[in-house]
Amino acid sequence: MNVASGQLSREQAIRETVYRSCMALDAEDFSAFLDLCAPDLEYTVTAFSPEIRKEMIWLEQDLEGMRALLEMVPQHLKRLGTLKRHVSVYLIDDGNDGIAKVTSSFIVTHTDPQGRSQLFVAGTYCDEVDCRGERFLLRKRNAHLETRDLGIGSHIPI
Amino acid sequence: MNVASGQLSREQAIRETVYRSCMALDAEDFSAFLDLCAPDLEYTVTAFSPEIRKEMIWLEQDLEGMRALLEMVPQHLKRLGTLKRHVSVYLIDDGNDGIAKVTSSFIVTHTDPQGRSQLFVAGTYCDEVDCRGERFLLRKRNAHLETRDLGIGSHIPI
Amino acid sequence: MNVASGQLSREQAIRETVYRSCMALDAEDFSAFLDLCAPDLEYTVTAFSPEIRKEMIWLEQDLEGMRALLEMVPQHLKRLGTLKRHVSVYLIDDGNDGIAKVTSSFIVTHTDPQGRSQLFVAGTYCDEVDCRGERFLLRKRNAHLETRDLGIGSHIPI
Amino acid sequence: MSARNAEAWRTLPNVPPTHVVSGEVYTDHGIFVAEKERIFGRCWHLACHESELPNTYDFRTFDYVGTPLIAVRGRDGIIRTFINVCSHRGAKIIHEPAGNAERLTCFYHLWSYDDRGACVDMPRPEAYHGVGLTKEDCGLREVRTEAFLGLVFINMDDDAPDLTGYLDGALDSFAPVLGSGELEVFHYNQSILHANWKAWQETNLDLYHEWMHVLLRRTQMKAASMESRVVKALKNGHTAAGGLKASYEMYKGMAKRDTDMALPGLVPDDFFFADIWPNVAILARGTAIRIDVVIPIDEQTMLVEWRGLGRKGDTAEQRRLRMRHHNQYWGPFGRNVPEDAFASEACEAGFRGGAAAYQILAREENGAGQDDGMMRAWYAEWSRRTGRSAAQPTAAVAAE
Amino acid sequence: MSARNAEAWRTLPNVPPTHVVSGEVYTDHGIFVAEKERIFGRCWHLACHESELPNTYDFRTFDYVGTPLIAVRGRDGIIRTFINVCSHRGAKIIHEPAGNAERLTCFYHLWSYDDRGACVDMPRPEAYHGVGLTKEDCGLREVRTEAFLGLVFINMDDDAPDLTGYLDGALDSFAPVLGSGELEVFHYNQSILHANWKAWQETNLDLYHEWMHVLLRRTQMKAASMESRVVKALKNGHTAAGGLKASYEMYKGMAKRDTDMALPGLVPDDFFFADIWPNVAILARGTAIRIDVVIPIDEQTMLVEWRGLGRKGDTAEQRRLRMRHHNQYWGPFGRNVPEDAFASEACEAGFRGGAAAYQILAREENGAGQDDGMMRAWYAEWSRRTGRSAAQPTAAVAAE
Amino acid sequence: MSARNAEAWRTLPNVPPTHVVSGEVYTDHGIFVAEKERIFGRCWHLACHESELPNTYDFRTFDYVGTPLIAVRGRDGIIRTFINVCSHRGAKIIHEPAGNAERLTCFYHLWSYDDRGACVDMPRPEAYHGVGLTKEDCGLREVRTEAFLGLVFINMDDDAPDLTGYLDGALDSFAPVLGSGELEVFHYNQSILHANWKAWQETNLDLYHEWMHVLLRRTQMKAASMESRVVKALKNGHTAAGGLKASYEMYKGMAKRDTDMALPGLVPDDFFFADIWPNVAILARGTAIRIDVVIPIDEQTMLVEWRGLGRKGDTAEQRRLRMRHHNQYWGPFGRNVPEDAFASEACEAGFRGGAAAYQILAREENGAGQDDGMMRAWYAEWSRRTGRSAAQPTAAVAAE
Ligand code: FES
Ligand code: FES
Ligand code: FES
Ligand SMILES: [Fe+3]
Ligand SMILES: [Fe+3]
Ligand SMILES: [Fe+3]
Repeated sequence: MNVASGQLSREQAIRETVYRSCMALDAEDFSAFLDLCAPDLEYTVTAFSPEIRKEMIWLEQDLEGMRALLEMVPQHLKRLGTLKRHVSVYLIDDGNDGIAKVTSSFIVTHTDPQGRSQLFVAGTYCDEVDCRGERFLLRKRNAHLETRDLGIGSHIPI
Repeated sequence: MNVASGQLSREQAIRETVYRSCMALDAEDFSAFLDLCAPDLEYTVTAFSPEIRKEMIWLEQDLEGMRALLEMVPQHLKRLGTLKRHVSVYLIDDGNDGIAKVTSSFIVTHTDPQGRSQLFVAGTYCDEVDCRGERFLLRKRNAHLETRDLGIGSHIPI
Repeated sequence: MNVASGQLSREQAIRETVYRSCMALDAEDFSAFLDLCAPDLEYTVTAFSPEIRKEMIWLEQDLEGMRALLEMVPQHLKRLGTLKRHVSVYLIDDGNDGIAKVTSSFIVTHTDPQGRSQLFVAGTYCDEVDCRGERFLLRKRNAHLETRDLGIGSHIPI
Repeated sequence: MSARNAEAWRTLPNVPPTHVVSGEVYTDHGIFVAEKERIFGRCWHLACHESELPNTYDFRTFDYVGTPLIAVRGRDGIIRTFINVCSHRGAKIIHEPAGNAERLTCFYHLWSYDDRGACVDMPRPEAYHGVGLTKEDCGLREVRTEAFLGLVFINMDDDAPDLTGYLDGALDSFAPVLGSGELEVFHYNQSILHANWKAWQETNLDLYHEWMHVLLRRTQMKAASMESRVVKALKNGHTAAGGLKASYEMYKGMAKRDTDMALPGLVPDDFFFADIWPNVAILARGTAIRIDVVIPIDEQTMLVEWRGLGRKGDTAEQRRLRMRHHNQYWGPFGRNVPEDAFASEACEAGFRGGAAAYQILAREENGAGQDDGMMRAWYAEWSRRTGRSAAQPTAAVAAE
Repeated sequence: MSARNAEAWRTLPNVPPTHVVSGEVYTDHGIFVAEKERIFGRCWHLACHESELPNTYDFRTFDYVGTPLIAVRGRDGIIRTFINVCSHRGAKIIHEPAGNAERLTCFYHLWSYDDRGACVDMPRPEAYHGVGLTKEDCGLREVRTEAFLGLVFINMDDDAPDLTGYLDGALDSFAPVLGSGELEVFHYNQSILHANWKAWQETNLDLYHEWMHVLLRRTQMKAASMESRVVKALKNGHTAAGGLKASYEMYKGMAKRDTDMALPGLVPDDFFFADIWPNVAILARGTAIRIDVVIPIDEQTMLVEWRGLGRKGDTAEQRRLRMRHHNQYWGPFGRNVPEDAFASEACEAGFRGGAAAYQILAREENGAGQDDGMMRAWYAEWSRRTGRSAAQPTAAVAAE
Repeated sequence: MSARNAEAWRTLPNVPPTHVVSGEVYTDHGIFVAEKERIFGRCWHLACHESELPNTYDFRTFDYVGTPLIAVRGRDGIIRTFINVCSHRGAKIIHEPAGNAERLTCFYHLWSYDDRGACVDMPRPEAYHGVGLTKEDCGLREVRTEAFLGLVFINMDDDAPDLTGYLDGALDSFAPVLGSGELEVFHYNQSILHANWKAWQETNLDLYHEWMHVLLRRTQMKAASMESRVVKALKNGHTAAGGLKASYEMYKGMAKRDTDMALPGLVPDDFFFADIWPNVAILARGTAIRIDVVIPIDEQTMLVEWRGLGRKGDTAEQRRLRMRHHNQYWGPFGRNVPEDAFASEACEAGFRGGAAAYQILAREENGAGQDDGMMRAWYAEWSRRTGRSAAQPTAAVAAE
């Protein structure tokens, strides 16, 4: 057991940046989420349509856009129940420039108000974590969805 | 590749304590599970009811209670098939006191006797791992469930 | 934050070998998959039948067998849509012989051509990663399936 | 005779018709339709406990056999229930299980209803004036609501007899505890079970099935004599059982329950229960009360709601212990209720495809021990309500 | 009057029968069967946009009310549609949503069809000669296909009037943009929604529901006067609305749309739409067009397809911006369409179990503002096609 | 003629009515009900192989068209089958797929049955004496069970002719291998497939479909001449095919099978099969035997069970190789069976919504090559059993 207590490895700190961002969205704690984001955030949700054979960008926001969007969520009529992002960080490409490219696999489950859960979306996150500051920050996320039928959709980004 | 072969990082050892506890419950190998638990174990399963707007504790056991409960499982009429806890350790807060607080996301699948699997429960583990001894031990677990409709329920803790 | 930028821990490198192999199969990028395999690859898919109370080997291939099998996939009439292996590495037993035994939990989701996803298979990988060379390679995999009803089955190994 | 052939298997046993129930009551679609109309359309149904709506404008929503309902505590303190559906274009109005709202505002076009179900606002109402429609025409559908001992019941039938007459004393044994005003719901969960709804009621009415539960074999069967039990068939199909005791310490890992945890009017090792026809069971162990409500979804699927009631004034420590008392028997991870749920689904598996022809309710123990009298009483009321013999339910149907 | 009792709730309001629609149109199985036959078996259906089949031998497959279809662009450039089912043993032939194939070869026994639907090859055909069967007998079933303004329509009824007559000018307002030849589909998604298919059309026809959308309350309701709106009932049940405007910058996080992003013939803040009976809506905002097509699956389930159309010649940057314009309102993560989907499912929840008796379509604003005229026109055609009054649809059915 | 219009598509081809099967046989509910009663209620059904119950008191449970069954090897070594449902209150008794139990004890009230189906114990039985009920009245329902060549068949019809007469020599070609006493089941899996149950049988009866399998195109089509094949229609709807060969080494990654792996009475490159009406196929390749059993769930859903049989005395190495031989063709990750399953579901997709009107079974090759004779024979028996013409199955139904 070669790492002393009380220390977080850099790799784990990178992973936790990704995981915390998902936990914040799960909890709909948007200010916690925004607090984890770098000022130059680029957030996209994409999917490929085999019907029209084209890649689609279903959501694209920078930090200000994300802030505005999340601020308005409570005024919208949104999907009932809760979403839970179940993520596994796969690859960490920790570049010499202090930016780590992180690839993760995710499954999102939806639990309805009656407490019944089902698989909602499966996909892959391709993220960048900015490791240059005191705190590691989410700088870029592409959520690429396998699932394209989202039922009534979602006001909250995946 | 900076870590020598044959060594397990402290972080991974912490993770493995969580994972092994789940594998033991999956296998219904209760003695293996109990062997991973610290003497001061606190195990709770909780859920929030939006119907009565209250947090509920659905199961609460210390080590002796857990031992008694698991010992009696074979005499009960329990859910058929197998459960599989699919866990991803998210956060490791490795305190200076030798106690690591570990947060994990989990999905449990149920496979019926005919071999068909479905999502059973989604939730979050908030664990404490005692890292002070030769072996790391599970000292505290709160399994907080998103899913509240568990069908016929379960004699084995999640 | 005790690990310098730009370095990948040995443990993470082991994990990534497992994860990359799954991502390559997800993408049906078979040459990428084979490129991750050691020359002495042993790949098995197993399941236990409670009906006949026997362990079954549903697929068994060495590297050449796997190459031949994957090469022929495009000529077969295979399941539509995409599979996504959602994996969490649990245990890393990094032996002194340069072979790491890795245990992972997995859930595979299937997304049909209309973009609807569902749980396809749950199971456990017991892998061996050969860490002796420049690149870490998958040397052994046993995919043990909990799920035994695979619908129409799969031409691509899980 | 040992095993039976097809003909013998299908032949009703030579017992009184009151002592046998055909498998068709689980599976026949016509029976299910009749149950929805004649039973669930006319009987009082336990919607919730008043502690779920402690404050003015608190609401609870729930689905009752396909009808979305909402119970609201009005500014006068009275709980009223409405069909939770908008008068305008039929949308379900409120979607949260519980909350607080002075006005119920439909999300779709913002029509708004007050705590009496009156439509009090709509955007641009003048467009309806051409055809003479005003908000006065657009009130919600109110559903009869009456409370008894803190239990809030509803009835879809505007002409049904009132609740007190319907219950007719069936909850007398619960009056001290339920009527104490000191109780609140601390536990709620619900499950879809894959069985006909009556299978759940049977688990509650069938004393003989304590053989299934290792927990009851240890804590209950010897805690009091079989002879001291009292099984009663009451009016309107209701039933009750008493004279049972529990020795909790007989099951490893459980402990005797202390007197200071007892609920008002109860002693810790008491166990008694009542069944309110058609779909409610109330069980009292000394330190916690469980209430089951079952609703059919289709012939082979039901929704069961479980509530746990305890003392409002519990300290945090007491509440934690009370949850444990409740849940070690009755929670989703309890030792008992999951077995009952298993049994319900196992009976469904027997009846669904017609493999089982009937079930036998022929135990006679003079209203003590493990007498099947409660089940027979329940099915007698079922026969009266549906106009069908439970033994031969598709033979002929009596008019109402 | 405030709340209503059961009888008052079930009584149709005192408005013209054209102004009220019974809940039965959502739930009655006989009505659903009639809709499949009389509506979906006879009306023109928008299958795809011609840009989805840009090249010779490109194909698109889709399911139309249970029938697998395939549209193919032939070597003559003409798009034809066939039932995507093999003449031999009935297998669905092509399983990918889109692709390119000179011949459609059935995977099962390798029978092969050309771009005209002729069976041009089968292995070992001589085994059929004994009974006189040859590949000439084995062509695919061709389904009538006509294109208008780039929209490819099909009709299962070989005797239906032609497409131009059917549309009868309903798409006139779209002619400049759709007829420009400069458009292509850049967005496609589909969802199963748990509601009767008509609930989706209602969201598109109901101007009054802009109250639901905070986005429309901010960007649309004050962008132009209610009086300037024009709501039109056209021939054959089609409808159209115009005179709407959008002030995009009024919603935080959105921006005014620049003129250089406008599609041919449109200005950026334009908003108008047309509804092609029975199941298509086409909506034009200045910089993107949305097309909805809805198909029933059963009484309480539908499939909705959403397409987004933009300019073929977009730069990468323009395309990215256009996707954003489209998706911020209309994508699966948009602010509007998920609310419409929510509303559809909420109405279904009201009607499914019979809780809601009817919906009111009684707004009269002289064809402006938030007049319900489009919905009334849609149901008038529904009545004509099904031979049933929408207010009392199970009362009596007119012969065709 | 190339493509066809609606009328031509629906018109039956000009071939004998024996050579065409209407799509209605897949979709009509009345036909499904008739199949359950007239076919599955009366024919012998392969429940398991005797090696699945090697020891006294071994049991196997399974579901047969909605009826839970349990096969038990009694203390006399004989396998008997019972409805796995309790005589008391109808619960399914045993829930594990396989096990060993001297007595079958129902979990619910602990009634207990012996290996002959006699009820031998119940708690507190005296409570039934008042109405004269004793455990002697409460035996299980025994279902007729007969074994042939190690195959255990059951029949729900107490009056059906016996198994030997039913099979009438159809398994003669399998007698050496199945009758050797040296076989055991080493592979079992089951899947729900989304297709009518007959679609699975069709994949097994249709020789022409080897064109679908690249594996068969390589290893089978040229391994022996088409003329050397023998396709036989036997009594009672059974069929058999022989004269096929396999050149395994022709598929990359596979190898010639060695003689020492051959099962008793077989040579390694042999391939022949028999189909036992209505729902069993037995396929022998030299080193492994596959047995399929298909059971309908509803019109559009089936359960298929696949077994693999090998030599009991295999070394571990031989067993591993035998599993490979079996699974490379036939396992869930095999090259062949997943394609057959795909095909079944693709035909269902064609028939389900009525898109396909019929299928053509008109290949005549003098009982060799790729003759459709086996399918025609199968449907001839289907017509005889159901009293319906397969070509026009809803036209008129013959009495039994
Ligand atoms: S449906 Fe409720 S306001 Fe219109
Ligand atoms: S079903 Fe298409 S070729 Fe036979
Ligand atoms: S149901 Fe089997 S013992 Fe009662
Ligand atoms: Fe019980
Ligand atoms: Fe809208
Ligand atoms: Fe095949």
